[in-house]
Amino acid sequence: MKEKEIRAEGNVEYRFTHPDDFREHVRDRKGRNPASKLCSAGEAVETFVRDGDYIVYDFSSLTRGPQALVREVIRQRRKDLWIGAEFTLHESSLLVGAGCASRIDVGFLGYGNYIGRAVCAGRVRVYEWTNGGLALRILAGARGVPFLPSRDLLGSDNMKVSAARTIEDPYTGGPVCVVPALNPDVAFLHVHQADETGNARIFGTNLFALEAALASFRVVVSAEEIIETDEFRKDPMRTTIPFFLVDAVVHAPFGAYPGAMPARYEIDLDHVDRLNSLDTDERMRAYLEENVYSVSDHEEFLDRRVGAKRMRDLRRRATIVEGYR
Amino acid sequence: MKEKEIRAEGNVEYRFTHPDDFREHVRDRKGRNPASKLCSAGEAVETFVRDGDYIVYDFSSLTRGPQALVREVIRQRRKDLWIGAEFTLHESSLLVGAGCASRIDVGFLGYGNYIGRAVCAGRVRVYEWTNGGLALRILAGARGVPFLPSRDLLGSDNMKVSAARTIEDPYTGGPVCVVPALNPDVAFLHVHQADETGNARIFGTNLFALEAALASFRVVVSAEEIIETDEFRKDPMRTTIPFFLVDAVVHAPFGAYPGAMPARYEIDLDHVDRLNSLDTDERMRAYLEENVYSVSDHEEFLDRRVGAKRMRDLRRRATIVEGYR
Amino acid sequence: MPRKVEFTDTEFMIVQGARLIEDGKTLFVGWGIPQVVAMLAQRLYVPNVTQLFEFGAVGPRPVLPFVRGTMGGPQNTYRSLQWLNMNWAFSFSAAGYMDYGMLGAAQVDPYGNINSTCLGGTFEKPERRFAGSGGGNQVASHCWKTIIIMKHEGRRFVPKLDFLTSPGYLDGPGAREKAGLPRGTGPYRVVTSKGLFGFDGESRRMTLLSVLRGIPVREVLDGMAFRPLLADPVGEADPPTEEELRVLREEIDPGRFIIRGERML
Amino acid sequence: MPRKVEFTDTEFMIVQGARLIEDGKTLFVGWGIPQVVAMLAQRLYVPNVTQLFEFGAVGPRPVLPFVRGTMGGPQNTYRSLQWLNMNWAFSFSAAGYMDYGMLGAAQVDPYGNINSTCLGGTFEKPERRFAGSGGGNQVASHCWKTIIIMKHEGRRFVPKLDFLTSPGYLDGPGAREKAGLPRGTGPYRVVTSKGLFGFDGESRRMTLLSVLRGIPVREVLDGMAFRPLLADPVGEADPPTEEELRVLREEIDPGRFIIRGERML
Repeated sequence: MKEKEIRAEGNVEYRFTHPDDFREHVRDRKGRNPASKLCSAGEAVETFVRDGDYIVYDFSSLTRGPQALVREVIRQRRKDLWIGAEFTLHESSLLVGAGCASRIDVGFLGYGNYIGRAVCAGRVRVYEWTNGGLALRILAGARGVPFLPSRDLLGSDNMKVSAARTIEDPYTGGPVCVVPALNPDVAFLHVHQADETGNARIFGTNLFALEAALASFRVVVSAEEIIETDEFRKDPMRTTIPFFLVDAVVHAPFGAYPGAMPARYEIDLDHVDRLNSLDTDERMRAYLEENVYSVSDHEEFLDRRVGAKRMRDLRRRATIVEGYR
Repeated sequence: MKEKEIRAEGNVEYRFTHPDDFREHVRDRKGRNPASKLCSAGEAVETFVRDGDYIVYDFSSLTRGPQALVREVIRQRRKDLWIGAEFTLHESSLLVGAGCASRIDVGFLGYGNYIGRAVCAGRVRVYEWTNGGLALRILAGARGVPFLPSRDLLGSDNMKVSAARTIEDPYTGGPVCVVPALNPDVAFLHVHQADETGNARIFGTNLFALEAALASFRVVVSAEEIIETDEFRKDPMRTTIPFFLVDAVVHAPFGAYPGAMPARYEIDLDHVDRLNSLDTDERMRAYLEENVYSVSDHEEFLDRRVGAKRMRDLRRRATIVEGYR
Repeated sequence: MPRKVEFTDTEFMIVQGARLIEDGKTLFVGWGIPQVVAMLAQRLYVPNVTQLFEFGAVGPRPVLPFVRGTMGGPQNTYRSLQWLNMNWAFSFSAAGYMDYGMLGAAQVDPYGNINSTCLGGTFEKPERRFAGSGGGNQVASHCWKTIIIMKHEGRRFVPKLDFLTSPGYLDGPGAREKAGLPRGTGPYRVVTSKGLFGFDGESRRMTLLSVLRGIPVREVLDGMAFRPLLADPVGEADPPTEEELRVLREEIDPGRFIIRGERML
Repeated sequence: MPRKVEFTDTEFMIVQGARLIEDGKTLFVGWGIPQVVAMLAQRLYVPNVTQLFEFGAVGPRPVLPFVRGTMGGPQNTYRSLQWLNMNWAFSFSAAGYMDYGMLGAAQVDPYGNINSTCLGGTFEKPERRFAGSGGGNQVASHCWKTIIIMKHEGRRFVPKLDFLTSPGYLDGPGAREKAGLPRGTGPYRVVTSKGLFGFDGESRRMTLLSVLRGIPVREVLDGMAFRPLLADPVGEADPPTEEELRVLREEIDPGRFIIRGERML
């Protein structure tokens, strides 16, 4: 079984898994028993993230991103990661700057100068799938089909630097774009609430949370709150992800910091401005040393680098709660 | 523009709309202005349902089905309708028995003997897409693509009596099934709550409510309650359908009767048993005369054929409300 | 030594089905008898099974007693973990998350192919018309192990189906994969009111595994229009226990909508 | 007679964009300046426009003042009619429900093709790298009328793009349809800090429609590396009104994160 096939078309590499291979992984390795999957961020990354893995996440660096998990990946010095970068703002910079990531499927590759310069210097390879194309690839992976069609990408240069193809639609005879299914090795999802078995709730919009959970070999959920399973059964419309798609549950309050968690805490703009200003390797190293390597885990980071007072203030500034429940 | 193209492959007719033709209908005929679309069931059917139309609905005859709208279609004696019958239990019997429908895409064609006999007698043509195939066709219509692929139907006789086809997957080289997009003329959706402009909420599961609303030329929503638009803005996660997909809003309390409306009223099993017992044209005619033709509208039907006491009892029996809000 | 108890053929069929499911697995539940099987199994044997209904109820805990004729209603979708829709439900099965699927059938052939569409005549004008696939085709195509549950009646076991609604092993070994169906899937058991069948690992042909204790193998075979393979030896299935019957009759179906049938033993 | 007011090139650009949108229509809003344009338009001119963000916010009413750097946060998705996800958002546009799309660009060519990916060098090692398409390709592919909004700088108007990120009319009349893009779609206007462009109905080439009152046409053309067609006559665009500026400066962007720029007039 070739779980992690990397294919190439011309200069373009792309990750592809035959649906049958993914299905067999699901059959043999995903647990449908509602056991506790609670562990620390360190344990989750140790167990479920390997060198060379393809990683996706939801939502963005600024809103509900899995920042605690990304910092843990850097702390554990994973190598040669491939990022499916839908809204990658600072994660890409940090993961490339820390030497963890070598390939990025774009997406939206913002912002700050660091990542742009890394691309220009050839320190990271990029492929252009566009946001819609990546979301569609993950939907294909989630639906167990090898591809899905769309009517975009056509006519653009993205088709030359991705493995999207044009085929003849069997019903109209016209050209349609197809993209190959994507089954990431790892999906990181930071959520508002989860239970120990992995049932999870996101409040607000998402990119492709359920799609990514279905499509990924390993799913790590980090959650602001751990709640009882019974709460999910009382309100099934609020469930975003059912437990049997999930491999690990990490209780990570302030797990999206320095981004915002809607209705829980606001973005720390001072910290984000510092991230935006990381334009040299020297500054990058200093940032990583201070915020990642010099602290042993997320909790120590919160205690020593953020602090209760700032967390209190950020919580207080999250004044919009309507709809997030 | 061929809005309503009926294609044939061998003996198999199927409904197909080029995505460009559907898009132009949306551009020119769907209103994005949040004006009131409130009207009576009679007006909605008069304006939006035509002879020869292809109709889909959600959910089933027994749960949250658009029964008031179906009865109005019969009352207005539409002809030659084509039904996309995902969970058609009594609707098919009634629509065929009343001479309104001549073709059914199946789906699940239950139950009672009437509809089975009508098929055997050749009084209605049926095509077999399966539930998954029909849901996928509507998803394709909603996504603006001419087809979608899947890994079912393959090897079955459904492929001989539908226009599903096998193509070679461009990424694995293996066979996959494709089904053509379906853009129904009309979608009937009975919902818990709607505002006058068409924003709508369904509580509980659905078949393809949002897909059908996106994919259909004309969308008629009937609602147990009419609420203020502001309520939708306070809780955007609860919205099932946004207003600009909707053409008409009908305030129809007990609109799913004799089926159940989850958390509002229970199924009327006595009435359903009568529906199940309609096995001859004579009984069918008597049922239709009593429950459709002899009453001028849904409200008169409720007053004279159901009655406040029965409605009160059915409401009282809807004791499960958890999660439906 | 157990007392002899009276039960119906339907009760035995349901009980056999319920004994097949593993705990901590997922079960795609078809309309009708499979609903009752799932209830009995979860109540007695597999508390941590996760049921899935095709219209998007994930992990429901149906209210007992069973409410007839309303699979999608609040009673049957009670206390679900998640409420979604049909395209999501079939994504779960297509992506490999569903261990078991359970379906009824009007006809079944030696390769476990299912007809639930029509009998006799032509497809356009059959002699009898049934509900059709519903989501049965998807369940039989996608789930790892499909369980077919049906009364043991001669006209149901046929060498050739009048219509192939949901795929078994099609025309033999490798045929599913060749057709493009997911690898490693297929019919697992056929549960009837008289016995239990599996499928031979090589020939993929239906194989009689066991019969209800006290019923001669010959009687089971006489009720079939083709001859299945026979396990060596053909086992004996225990009749329903008193506890199984009590739960079925008192908790699940006191109205006897489902469990009525021919009396046995 | 209106008094002369001072404003920035960015303010003029935003105001021009806001004046283009029709009320009672849908608008697919890109990241950054388009967000502010949509806010101003909805506040002053088109109360019943329905905004759509690519991550699934349908009909949001963003909180004023504008909060920078967090399009997906509670402020910008406030009071949406519906919260969905990305695959649904692009279904709305693909199925034809989005009247207008509004996007920024690093480069644009005479056919309204957009580059927002990279400049110079090769794709693998460019001289400058931008964010890439994001959802821009989908917006430009699907929406009925795409509006491009960008500063009027010479290096941005080029005869040939370094990378074609989001499709305009590709290489001319009929090319979009031939490529398989939805019929009848394409770039509608290019809004800059000095003027407004459309596209010729036959040749599909960019056409200067109007310039900011007081700016010579020549100055606008000098800022471009290709020569657009000229409307006959080229019109004059009104500078921002006091009310437009007041709303922009006091209600929408008091922190001047977006509206700062070169001073004009």
